[in-house]
Amino acid sequence: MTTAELIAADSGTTILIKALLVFVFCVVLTLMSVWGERRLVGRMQERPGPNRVGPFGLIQALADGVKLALKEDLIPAAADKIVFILAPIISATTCFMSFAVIPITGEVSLFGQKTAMQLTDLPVGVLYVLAIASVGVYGIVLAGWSSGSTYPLLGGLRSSAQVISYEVAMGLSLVAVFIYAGSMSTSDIVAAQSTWWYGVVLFPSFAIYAISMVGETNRAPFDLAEAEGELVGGFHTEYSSLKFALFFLAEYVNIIAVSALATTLFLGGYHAPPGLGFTEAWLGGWFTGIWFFSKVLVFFFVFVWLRGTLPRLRYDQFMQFGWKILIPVSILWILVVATLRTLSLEGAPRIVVIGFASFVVLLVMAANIGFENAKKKKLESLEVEVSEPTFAVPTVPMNVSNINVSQSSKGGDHV
Amino acid sequence: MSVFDPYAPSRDTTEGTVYSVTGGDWDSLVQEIGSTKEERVVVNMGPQHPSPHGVLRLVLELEGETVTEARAGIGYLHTGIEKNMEYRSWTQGTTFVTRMDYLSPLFNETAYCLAVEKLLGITQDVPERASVIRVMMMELNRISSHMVALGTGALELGAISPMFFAFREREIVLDIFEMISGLRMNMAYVRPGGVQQDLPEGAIPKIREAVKLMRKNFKDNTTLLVGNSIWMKRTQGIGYLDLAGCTTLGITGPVLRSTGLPWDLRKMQPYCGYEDYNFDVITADTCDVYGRFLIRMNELEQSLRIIEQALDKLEKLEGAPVMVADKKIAWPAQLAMGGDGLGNSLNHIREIMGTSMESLIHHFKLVTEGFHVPAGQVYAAIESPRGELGAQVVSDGGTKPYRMHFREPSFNNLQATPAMSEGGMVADIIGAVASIDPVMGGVDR
Amino acid sequence: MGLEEKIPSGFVLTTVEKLAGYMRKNSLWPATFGLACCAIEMMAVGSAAKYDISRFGMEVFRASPRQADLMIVAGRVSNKMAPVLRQIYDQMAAPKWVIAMGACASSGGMFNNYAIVQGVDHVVPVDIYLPGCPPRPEMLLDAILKLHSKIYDEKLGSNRAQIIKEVELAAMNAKPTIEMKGLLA
Amino acid sequence: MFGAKGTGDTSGYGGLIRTAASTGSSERPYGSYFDEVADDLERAYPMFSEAIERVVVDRGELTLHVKREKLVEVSKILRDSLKFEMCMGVSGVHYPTDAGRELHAVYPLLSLTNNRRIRLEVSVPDLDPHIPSVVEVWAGNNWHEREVFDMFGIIFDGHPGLTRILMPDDWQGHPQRKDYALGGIPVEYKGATTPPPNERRSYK
Repeated sequence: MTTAELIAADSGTTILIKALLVFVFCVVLTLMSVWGERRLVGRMQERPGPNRVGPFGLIQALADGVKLALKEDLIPAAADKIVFILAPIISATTCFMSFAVIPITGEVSLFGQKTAMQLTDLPVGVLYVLAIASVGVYGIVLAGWSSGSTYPLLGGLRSSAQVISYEVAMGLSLVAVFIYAGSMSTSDIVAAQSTWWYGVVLFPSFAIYAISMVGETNRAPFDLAEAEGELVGGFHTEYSSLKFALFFLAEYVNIIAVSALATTLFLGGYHAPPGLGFTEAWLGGWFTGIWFFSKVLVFFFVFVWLRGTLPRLRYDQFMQFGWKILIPVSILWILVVATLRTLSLEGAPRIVVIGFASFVVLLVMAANIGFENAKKKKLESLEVEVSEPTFAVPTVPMNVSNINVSQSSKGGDHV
Repeated sequence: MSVFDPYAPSRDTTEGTVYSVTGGDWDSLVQEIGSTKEERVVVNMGPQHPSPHGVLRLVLELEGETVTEARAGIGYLHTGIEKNMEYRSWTQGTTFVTRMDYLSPLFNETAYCLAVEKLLGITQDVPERASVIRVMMMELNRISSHMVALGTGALELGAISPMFFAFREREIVLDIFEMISGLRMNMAYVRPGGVQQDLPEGAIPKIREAVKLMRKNFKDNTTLLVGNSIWMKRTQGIGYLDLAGCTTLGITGPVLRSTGLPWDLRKMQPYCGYEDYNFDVITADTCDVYGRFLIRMNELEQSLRIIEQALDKLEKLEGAPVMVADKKIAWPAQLAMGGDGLGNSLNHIREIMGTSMESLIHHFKLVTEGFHVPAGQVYAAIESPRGELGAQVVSDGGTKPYRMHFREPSFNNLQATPAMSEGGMVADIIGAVASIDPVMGGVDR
Repeated sequence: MGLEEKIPSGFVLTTVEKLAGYMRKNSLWPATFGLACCAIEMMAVGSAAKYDISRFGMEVFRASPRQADLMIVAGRVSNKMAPVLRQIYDQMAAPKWVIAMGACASSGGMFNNYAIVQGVDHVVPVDIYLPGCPPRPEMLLDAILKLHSKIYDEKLGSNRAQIIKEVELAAMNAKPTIEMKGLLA
Repeated sequence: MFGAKGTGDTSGYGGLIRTAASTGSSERPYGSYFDEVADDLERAYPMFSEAIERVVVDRGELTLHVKREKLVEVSKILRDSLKFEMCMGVSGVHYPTDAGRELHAVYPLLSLTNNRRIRLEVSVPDLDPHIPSVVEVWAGNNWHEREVFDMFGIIFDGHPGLTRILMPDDWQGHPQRKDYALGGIPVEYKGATTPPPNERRSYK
């Protein structure tokens, strides 16, 4: 029995319970992840991190949430009131919706009824997630536009451009998965990965997805829409109180959502890692949920790790990266995958498939070398044109022992 | 405004029209400006903004993300230190100057004291041990100052961790300052004629240990930033300012050295005995933010070299005086902790109270009135972490400065902001300003 | 600042007060308001592992005043900066608190001259005055902890109105400073 | 012994009588590289004796007192012929007792090529505080001149945008002149007041 059929048999109560569980799961995971992020970043910077509120500071995020809820709610005079209020609501609701199609466990029994922890199974589940994510971005864009001040406006503009370009890359990276799985339903894709994870088979797709999911969620090093150094708070500069809390919530739920999607599409979903398949029957199938969690948490850790390590990209560099690298590479990769898939489906001999694959690898290497050479040449030919100044520029008489650090190795006299 | 208006006159300059506004003529003025200019996005960064170091205000005119015009507004931290010093004695002056550029207090003090000593004509009489201590303290200070520059610079470009590693190093240096002077910042440790007090017992081995530790730790930030392709992309070719630009704008320090000119006053016009130390001037010829950060990173190592040589000298000069011999200038307090945990050395108090009336009078006069400084004016310049820090001092022969003026490197260097950032992106301004490393306390004084 | 203001006084209100106080004190987000020397010590509290303000959940230095609860005025406030300071204070959402960090912010310190505002309490109400020039990071932590206990004991709703009434009455009956002789009498 | 001669000021604050410091002109030879600088300038600028009022060598520093009309010309020569590429700003000094030349502007110059320093000084009367701007020669003097305008009220003619820089735009007066009080507010403490430092003595 496929998951879709399992879920179709759910009674009304089961659906309600599952919906509640998914919601609670999201909220709890968000609270924990806010705390977890601050603790993890703290450890990376050799400091303890929040540890006073509750055991190990566990309810730190809850305190933040309650405090925000108790704060005064400000609406700036220059703001467009309706849109200003609507924006955080759009952000916060849509981020939860994508969880409806994520398969969290395999077959489990819920109060004696056989089901799977997945709210619904759409035949176009992944497309649904992408669509919902795009709607969520409206929250950010509208927030920036309606605040009536320059920083949020710039943040909102950046965000809309960012999401448009990274959604393209993200969508393209998923095409390979669809081709291989032969389906757009999340549960079918998980089922298709029971032997090989797509993260291994379709590694380039996985890498592109992983990069664009960071861009999609506005996280470091792609946190341009917030960019504290330049735009203060970006789109949420003018937000306070509960409305800000909703954005805060949405950001973390989004991280969990894209991580969950990545787990589903590339890391075998709720399936145990290879060799540990026997654990899947434990606890009546609920153990598969633990595998799912652990994979999501690995992604979450990577998110935190990136934030602790990398500076922010500049806006134009970020767009260049998206349009000039991620998207062309995705398209090429889809061509390759489609060809390989067709070849193997048509029953071409194995040698042809391998030959084609190695031909592509060689081609990529050659292109890379050519590209590097071109870059070097470009660097060499790049002469800065300096107009002669009309006044005296000091000539350097100095016999000072100096080290020119931009010319790599050491010079000067170390007496 | 064609008709001359006595209340709001305007004149046209190369920077645009300058209006003098008094009272309630704002409305007419705004109307006039509004009717002539086309619509544009003007972003007002600061004076309270997370990035531009402290209370700097940047007014940016944007076209999309590109900055077409950038103007810096300063004065939000103007403290009137120069004026206030005219009402205090020469010794009290160090207490004020130390609070100017709060990231490099010892440089302010040394520049001021060198100028006062020049006025007094005792430059040659300052004991060698005092000069060596000054050099050591200044180089430690250079490390702590560069650390803040690197940490905040990285933070402004979006990398949070380097900040924490930088402050870890800074704490090591501040601990040494606290051990020597009793204060972490604003220590007023350098005084005209020498330094406030000698190193405490066991200071030298402790500093040696700290130097070793720092040498090991410096790698952390370098590896986090240099070689990180995002950081390189954000810094290379950004904030370009070549030698011609630097000289015409009077820019000194790491920004000047990033054009390849090895101009460092420690080498070119040595003071405090810098000619006796072996070290290299760090330059780069990239003229950009990357080069400036690289210079700062490498100057740390040179500072450690100087500190080690200073420590060797100090060991040889054990027990030597740290204040000029002239009792008319030397602050009479031989500072030491009394039995009550407060105050002055008991021996000193016993002497002035018990044995010598003249000592008491002398102490009283010197502490309340201060010493007289012969009339004249001098300019003393030193190489602070940000460039040439010059103290322009005028004396009228009295016990207080007649006029104090500081030529602050940050004040001057900040003028390069438009030249470095116009035509770039919004995010580049942050990097360019961070590479100048302005400290607003110094800019506004 | 909504429903909790409408609870009638009594057991429920005191419980809500305690809960709100606990949550507020444990999630006190400071606005970045560094001015001078003290700002560097404030940064040290946030950035040096030795002090680490994040233990109290306060590492979330908000760049936007709208999201901040606490303004640490760190350093001397000049006449030119005072209007900006007030504007930022006004932009903060209630409940909000202010720490005047250092001698200059508290009283003008050593700079009694034409440029400096003699104490930031001329511009905004101050909850904690922190002496020192600049105060050590430990002193700032201590001030913050004192503010925490103050926030924890803060009243809500009708209890708060009662206290405000009492304080105002006391202020009305108080002698002007010029008549308070104190030790000099 | 303690230098309190003449004024009889034993208040401990030395604040009774402030006289302007004025060192007389120096005679050749000036010593150090100063003779060479003076020679070079004379050679490059024939109107030397007209433009330079006085040459002062004091404490190892050379000061050229320049007439204000000639300041820009002299500056250009110094920059282009004598290689003083950098001007380290300008600082104002107010000598209220020096009648007819109350306001001084002091320009420290630095030559990177020759590693030399000299100083230019221009003095103007209080009633006509105009000095030609040297921003066209050394662009870096822009803010410095604005600061001197702000603090001393010296008007630099030809400056591209001479406005207040450190004080608020609507500030009255020029705070660092000697006739401007230190300011501040009297501090009140339980009935006793502490006046600002410059008003602490009754001899004012």
